[in-house]
Amino acid sequence: MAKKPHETPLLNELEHGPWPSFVAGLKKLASDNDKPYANMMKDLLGQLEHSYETRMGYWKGGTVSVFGYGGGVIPRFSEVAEDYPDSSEFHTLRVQPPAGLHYSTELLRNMCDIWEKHGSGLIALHGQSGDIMFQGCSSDNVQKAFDDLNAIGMDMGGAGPALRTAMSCVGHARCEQSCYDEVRAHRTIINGLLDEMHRPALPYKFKFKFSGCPNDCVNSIHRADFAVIGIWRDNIQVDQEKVKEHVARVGRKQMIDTVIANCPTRALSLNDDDTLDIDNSSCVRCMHCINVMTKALSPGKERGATILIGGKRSLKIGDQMGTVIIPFMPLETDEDFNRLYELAETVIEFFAESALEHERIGETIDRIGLANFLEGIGVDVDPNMVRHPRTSSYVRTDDWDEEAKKWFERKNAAIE
Amino acid sequence: MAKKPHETPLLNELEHGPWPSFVAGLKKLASDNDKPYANMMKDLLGQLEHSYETRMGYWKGGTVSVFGYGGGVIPRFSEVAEDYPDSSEFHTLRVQPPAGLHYSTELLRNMCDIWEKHGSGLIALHGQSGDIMFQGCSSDNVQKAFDDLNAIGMDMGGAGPALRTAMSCVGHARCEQSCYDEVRAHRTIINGLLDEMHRPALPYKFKFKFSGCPNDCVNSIHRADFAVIGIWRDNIQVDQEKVKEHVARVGRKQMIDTVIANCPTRALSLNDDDTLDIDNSSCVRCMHCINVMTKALSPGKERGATILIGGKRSLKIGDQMGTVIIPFMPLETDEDFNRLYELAETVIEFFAESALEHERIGETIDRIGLANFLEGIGVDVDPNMVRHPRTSSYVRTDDWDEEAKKWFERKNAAIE
Amino acid sequence: MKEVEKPRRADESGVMDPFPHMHPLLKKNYGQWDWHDRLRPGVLHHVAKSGDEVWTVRAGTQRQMDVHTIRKLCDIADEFADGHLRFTTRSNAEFMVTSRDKTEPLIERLNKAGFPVGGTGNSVSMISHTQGWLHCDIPGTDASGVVKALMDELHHEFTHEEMPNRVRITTSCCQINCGGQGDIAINVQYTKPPKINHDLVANVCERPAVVARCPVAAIRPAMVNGKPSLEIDEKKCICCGACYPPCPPMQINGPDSTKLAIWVGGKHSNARSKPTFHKLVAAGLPNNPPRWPEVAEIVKTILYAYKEDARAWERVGEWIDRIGWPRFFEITGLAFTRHHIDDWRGARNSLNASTHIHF
Amino acid sequence: MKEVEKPRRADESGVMDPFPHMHPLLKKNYGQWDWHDRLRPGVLHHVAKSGDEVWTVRAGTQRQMDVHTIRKLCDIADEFADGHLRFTTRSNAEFMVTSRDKTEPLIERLNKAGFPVGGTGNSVSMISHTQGWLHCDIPGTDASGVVKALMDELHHEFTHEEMPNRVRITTSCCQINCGGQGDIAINVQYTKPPKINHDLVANVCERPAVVARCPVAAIRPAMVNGKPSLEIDEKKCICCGACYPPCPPMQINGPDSTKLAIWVGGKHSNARSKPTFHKLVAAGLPNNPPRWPEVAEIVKTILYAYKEDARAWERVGEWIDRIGWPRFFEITGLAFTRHHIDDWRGARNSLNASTHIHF
Ligand code: SRM
Ligand code: SRM
Ligand code: SRM
Ligand code: SRM
Ligand code: SF4
Ligand code: SF4
Ligand code: SF4
Ligand code: SF4
Ligand code: SF4
Ligand code: SF4
Ligand code: SF4
Ligand code: SF4
Repeated sequence: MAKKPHETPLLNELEHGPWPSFVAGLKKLASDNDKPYANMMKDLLGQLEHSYETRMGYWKGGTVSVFGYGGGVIPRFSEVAEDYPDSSEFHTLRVQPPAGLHYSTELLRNMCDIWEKHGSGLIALHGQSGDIMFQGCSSDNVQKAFDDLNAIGMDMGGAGPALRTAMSCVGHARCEQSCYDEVRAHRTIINGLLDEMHRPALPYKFKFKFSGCPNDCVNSIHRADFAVIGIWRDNIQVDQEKVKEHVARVGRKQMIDTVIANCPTRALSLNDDDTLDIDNSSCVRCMHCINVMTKALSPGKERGATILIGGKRSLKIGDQMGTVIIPFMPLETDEDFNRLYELAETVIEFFAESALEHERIGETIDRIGLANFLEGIGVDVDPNMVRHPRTSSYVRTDDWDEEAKKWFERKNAAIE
Repeated sequence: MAKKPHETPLLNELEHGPWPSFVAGLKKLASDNDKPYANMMKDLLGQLEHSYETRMGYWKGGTVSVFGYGGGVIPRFSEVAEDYPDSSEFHTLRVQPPAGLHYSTELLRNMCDIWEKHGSGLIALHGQSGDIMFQGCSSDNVQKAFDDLNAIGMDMGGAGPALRTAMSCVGHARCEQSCYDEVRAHRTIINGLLDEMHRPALPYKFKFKFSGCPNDCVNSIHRADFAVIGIWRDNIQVDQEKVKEHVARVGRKQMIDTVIANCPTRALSLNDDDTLDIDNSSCVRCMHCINVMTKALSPGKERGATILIGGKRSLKIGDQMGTVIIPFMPLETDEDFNRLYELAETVIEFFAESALEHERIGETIDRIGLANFLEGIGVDVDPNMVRHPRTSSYVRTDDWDEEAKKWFERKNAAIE
Repeated sequence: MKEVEKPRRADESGVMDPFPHMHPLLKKNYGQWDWHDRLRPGVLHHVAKSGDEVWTVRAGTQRQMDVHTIRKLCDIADEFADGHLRFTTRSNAEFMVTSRDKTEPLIERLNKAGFPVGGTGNSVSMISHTQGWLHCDIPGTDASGVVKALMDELHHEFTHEEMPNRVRITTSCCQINCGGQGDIAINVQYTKPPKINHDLVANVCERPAVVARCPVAAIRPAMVNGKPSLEIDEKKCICCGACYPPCPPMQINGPDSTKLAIWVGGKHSNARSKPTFHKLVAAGLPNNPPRWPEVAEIVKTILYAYKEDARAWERVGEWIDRIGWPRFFEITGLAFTRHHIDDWRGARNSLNASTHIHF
Repeated sequence: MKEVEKPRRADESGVMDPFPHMHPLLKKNYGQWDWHDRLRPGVLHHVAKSGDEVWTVRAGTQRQMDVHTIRKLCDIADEFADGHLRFTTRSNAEFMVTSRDKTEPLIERLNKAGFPVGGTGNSVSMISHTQGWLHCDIPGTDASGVVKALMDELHHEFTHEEMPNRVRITTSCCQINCGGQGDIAINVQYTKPPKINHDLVANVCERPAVVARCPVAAIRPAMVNGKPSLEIDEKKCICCGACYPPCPPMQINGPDSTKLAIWVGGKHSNARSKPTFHKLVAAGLPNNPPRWPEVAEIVKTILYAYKEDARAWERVGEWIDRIGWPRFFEITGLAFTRHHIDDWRGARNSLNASTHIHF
């Protein structure tokens, strides 16, 4: 006889309403009495209801992994297993999706089949870091599930003090703003550094994120230790006829108020004939005018990426955004992608050697100062790395001339 | 026979050129052989030339004061008196000028006469804090000089850990932007607190500055511990006909680029008929549009001042600007000026009691936090005091509801 | 593992190649798109330089999906979208179709299957989702439930584009904040210092590591009842919860002391203004499952004030920058308190050092 | 005092009442002005609500004035301006005249007497002036000389209004910085830690006070040659000079190690952008009296780049914000170095946490 489901009056209130209900989904799984996961999901619902009643969580961590890998599984053991024995183990496998989160239904169906067999039937698409989270697996089944997933071409993602699963925006696949091939950058870096993901040995977590343009649809500045964001170096491409059409459609006042006055650096001016006067050397590539007039304007032709390092959330020293480390890196040729990879490798090596335990790279930079970090990774200083030069006179400058010489030498080398 | 002047080949190079020359002035004084100061000025020039040669200064401090006062004199004793004996004492008297730096030629001539008699004949108009600096006086003559100056109605300014001489802009006397009576505010506060100036007993210096509007022509936000800056609360006064004239004169594009696009909060929009559309609730009273169109626009009619506390320069913790403590204080009636005075008094009292030795009030605020400072002076929190509310979650909020209650009670009280 | 089998050696294949799974038209025009517009809420229209056109229909999901739901999405993709779909950074499903005519039937089908269509342009998209009581070991509240409860209330704003600009809401189920910054963020805020279960500390926690974690040095090693434990200086403690993950006996959660807070004005994009952090506006809200009505109330108040008052393209934070914080607190009816004034590192930068004042 | 006289008890009269000294027309229209414009460089024209008009002629002075010069100004004021004049915050003299016709003769007279007329509107006004070797006890350089040398070079820019907006230059003769923030600021920058004259410390310095002053805790009490003295950790020392005023044996000045630095973009007004601090652009400049040519060179380079490139109403800092720091360094030919990257408290706020990039 099938195990009796727990009463879940609180959760039931989330079963209805216009938004798709996870409770309905969980209950459906719990009622799949012909499936191996049915009882697990019954108790899972019971424990969750208990949390809703008592407003407390009841999971604790532990150690579970798959053969050859040190990370990728988030182990969960119930603290109230006596009451909910069938979900006493409810581990998650973090698995890397196809870059850009593209799926064939075949792939998705295969995933479902595997998880129906070895897991709970519950899959999160996707975690905030970009993993597929196969949620709810007994210790016994973790290896089996992974083996089957791996057999269809899927590999484990990151957890613990390690390289983490990365994310890239839809970009090149469907977006006209995209300034570099995100899939290539994403796969080049992560696959090259994969060992750091599978065998956690870094001081702490390290995340890459890839956005094709400054709209940053994967939130990389705030949420990636290493953000690769598409940008262009030459002029915005303009079709003045389409600009005029836009002005004709929305009206002059509206055009001025929503576009001209919104340019952060006053790089835009509306000519009396309703064409656009763009001062490209003042433009900071914020994307706004291009976003508003998708037909009339596009990013320039000389494209590449800006690299920012050090984004993270609040733990220990408060939220931090990434800081520009490379204002522009062309990303078109094989060599370009090699250079990107080498930079990633250098930064990871520096991080491995110089960060304190449980310190994110942004915290390291904060501790040692940006200039020392740059020296550590062998990158030259550039004014684009700062909002503005120092306002504090508290600095020792007796080697000023030597430092200045480096700049002039670089400038001269660039000219030659 | 008159004392022979020192050779001053380096200084002589500053005697010519289009800008008025202080060297020419010093030499003139040194050559006034019929005056008591001639020899002093000969040696002063000698010592200064010595500094120009060696690139080092040769004054040291000491203690000199006038009867009944603890401050106002900056004593200077020469470290190279053996070579320049007649300027071995070269003290400065800091004297408070008429508020707004208005002079009758009579007053100036009296000052010259006194200083010719007791001092060096050198007067600086004015010091960076706003004092008249009577520079170059022997210890013997300090009291005499002061007595004579005091007799014509002048009083000593501040020095040391004390209330300092204040400054106010020309404001009401000649400026249409002025939002309060600067002379009255200046004299009310300083004269009320005068004891703190004359008998230094504060933890450190304390400066007031008074600007009639946000153009801040006396640099008060950066350079005053207590800045009083004129502002208005209602709408900008507009003469639309004059706006149209302005647009006609400069052209639409120019008008948009220099005025509309320069408004920091996009409060301005140009109507199609060349009149101005001002969203006063978004306006932050920056003054820009009014500055550009002095005939068409003026500050509103409901006028008063914003108070900022804590500006100072770099010593110890780096430069600091003042922080808004009172967003708006009406300054029209006697009671209004009383309230301003009371606030000044409260802040000075808090400073006297709570600041560490040699700590400016801005440093105190930095040390204890703005919220505690406000509590200390009995001022309620207001969102205009911050650029934005906290971004850090590191705060203990178990008394949130009590704190919120204070706000609602205040709001209700304001309505009643 | 109980049964000892000969383990399979993993194929360390890394990030999966998306091209075999990508819609063929996207693959064909990869990197060659020209412009886009929006047909209606929930439908993007992209035109390639080749002239190819693709319509994308975006539908909301519950993220934490059972296999049946996923298969339902697959059925729809097979029927309308050539057997392909993708997911967005906000867990919405996107179906790409090659003819405009397919969009309406597809939308109908999705709606019938219970998937709201929307989340594009100036709408409120899916709320970012974390783990909560369902899975995490340190949660102060739930995630799936909070998201579901709120999205039920915001259904209209998801399916319509009536906001001044996109609205991106985030949640976090503990103060560690796996959810990101948000136009509006709903985060756990602890209100009490941890209560220490002294019996467990010695066994479970590496004490020096815990001491080192505290950002304000409020934790000291101490002997309690003859056992090595830890001690908290409650006056210093800022209730950040950083000591809890490495040392679960530092119980920071409590059914009544774990509260919710609302933050606004976080922004990731570089469009117009630089990226910003969100700012605290309300705290002390009860952690009230299953529908957290007090939270929903405030979120809606803020959202509708924004909807009514902001101008086209202004994000929530940009709107407030224009109208000023005083007016924000006025029109939302929220209280401004001493806790709104930052006192963490660099707090000075958040003070108003100007006479830029909003009346 | 040598001769002991019965001292006069001071009349503590405080701030002098300006009304008896104010030009009568200003007094009459006090608080009742309507608008103003500028007749020509150096001449303001204010119109009162009463219809009264006043023309103000502004003239440069050397600030450190001998009585003869002051009397010369008085003579001119008596002749043209009803016996009144005022001084500005920048030590310029202002003569108010009640008829436009008087302005030209007055200007002629001032010029003949050696006082340049200008400093109004979008000109370069007088440089803010401090004490230097003439009077201060801690100066690294002179003040009067630096100002004179520079104003000689900037005479044309004082007497003409050819800049995009007003330019306010400041100087400071030691790192304590009595001069303010400036569009361009010329400040002493120490490059070496203090050399301690150990023989004097015990007599002259209160050692704990000196230790407390150091912002980076680089000073320790120490016994040197059996006498109580101080010791500096040179690796920590940031050469701020804070220890020098309370303890002159901490010699921070040296004829070659005391250098000059140029800062740009400080702004006090709230017009358009909020007030800002100036930013370091060049350092290591020789302290080279009597004319400091290396400093003048860089100041002029910056000034002329601004003059040529900035738009109407842009202050120096606002201009650079628009064109970007890379271009600033490019067109001025100055070097950008690791020292330009702030590392003092709150430095993180000065880093570029966005993709707002200037190419
Ligand atoms: C699963 C996930 C939330 C979700 O439901 O989507 C998650 C869940 C946890 N996060 Fe997270 N984080 C997740 C994305 C994030 C993000 C967002 C991102 O990656 O863009 C952040 C903010 C960005 C960042 O990296 O700072 C994030 C910041 C944290 C932190 C704070 C790190 C910091 O330096 O501030 C911790 C605490 C820690 O590492 O000690 C943490 C820790 C955790 C732990 C491991 C809690 C713990 O210490 O046991 C959570 C495990 C929950 C579970 O039971 O599965 N998680 N975490 C996300 C990962 C899924 C995936 O792999 O795709
Ligand atoms: C005379 C004057 C410069 C001038 O030529 O104009 C001046 C001269 C001195 N200042 Fe100043 N300061 C003068 C205005 C300022 C200003 C500008 C202002 O008031 O607007 C500032 C910046 C604003 C501020 O208050 O922070 C200023 C910031 C300092 C500081 C740094 C204070 C700080 O907290 O950062 C010191 C050092 C100290 O107080 O220990 C200082 C100290 C000094 C001393 C007393 C040096 C010393 O410790 O012996 C100088 C005496 C020079 C002398 O021989 O006369 N002076 N000082 C100014 C006062 C004249 C007057 O009374 O009108
Ligand atoms: C599909 C998706 C990328 C992906 O790889 O999954 C995406 C797709 C597009 N984004 Fe985005 N953005 C996506 C997440 C984001 C995010 C991240 C997030 O939501 O957490 C951001 C940053 C939000 C922030 O600042 O906090 C983001 C900020 C933008 C912006 C900047 C808007 C602004 O004014 O600040 C644009 C520009 C625009 O709207 O024209 C943009 C524009 C676009 C365009 C128009 C790009 C294009 O030309 O195709 C795409 C359609 C947008 C639409 O919904 O109308 N996308 N976009 C993501 C959809 C999320 C969702 O389901 O709601
Ligand atoms: C006379 C004086 C006040 C005084 O009490 O002495 C004064 C007088 C006026 N100022 Fe000022 N300002 C005076 C020092 C300042 C200062 C302080 C300083 O120079 O150190 C500032 C702040 C500078 C800064 O931001 O660093 C200052 C920032 C302004 C501004 C804001 C300009 C801006 O765009 O940032 C205005 C508005 C304008 O120019 O229209 C202004 C406007 C004016 C007006 C037009 C006000 C009026 O309507 O009469 C006056 C004539 C200005 C002119 O020169 O064309 N005044 N003004 C000061 C003359 C100094 C000098 O001799 O050069
Ligand atoms: S980040 Fe830019 S390129 Fe990528 S999807 Fe968003 S708008 Fe397109
Ligand atoms: S991209 Fe942004 S900065 Fe550049 S011109 Fe357009 S609106 Fe201005
Ligand atoms: S601060 Fe304002 S009121 Fe005072 S002089 Fe300057 S512009 Fe006029
Ligand atoms: S005063 Fe400043 S903020 Fe107000 S409308 Fe004018 S330009 Fe805008
Ligand atoms: S926010 Fe906290 S509780 Fe929620 S998933 Fe992240 S670590 Fe766990
Ligand atoms: S909650 Fe945070 S502040 Fe309090 S003791 Fe723990 S780590 Fe320290
Ligand atoms: S800047 Fe320094 S040297 Fe110059 S007057 Fe001020 S304290 Fe003296
Ligand atoms: S110069 Fe500054 S940093 Fe160096 S020892 Fe003196 S006070 Fe300390």
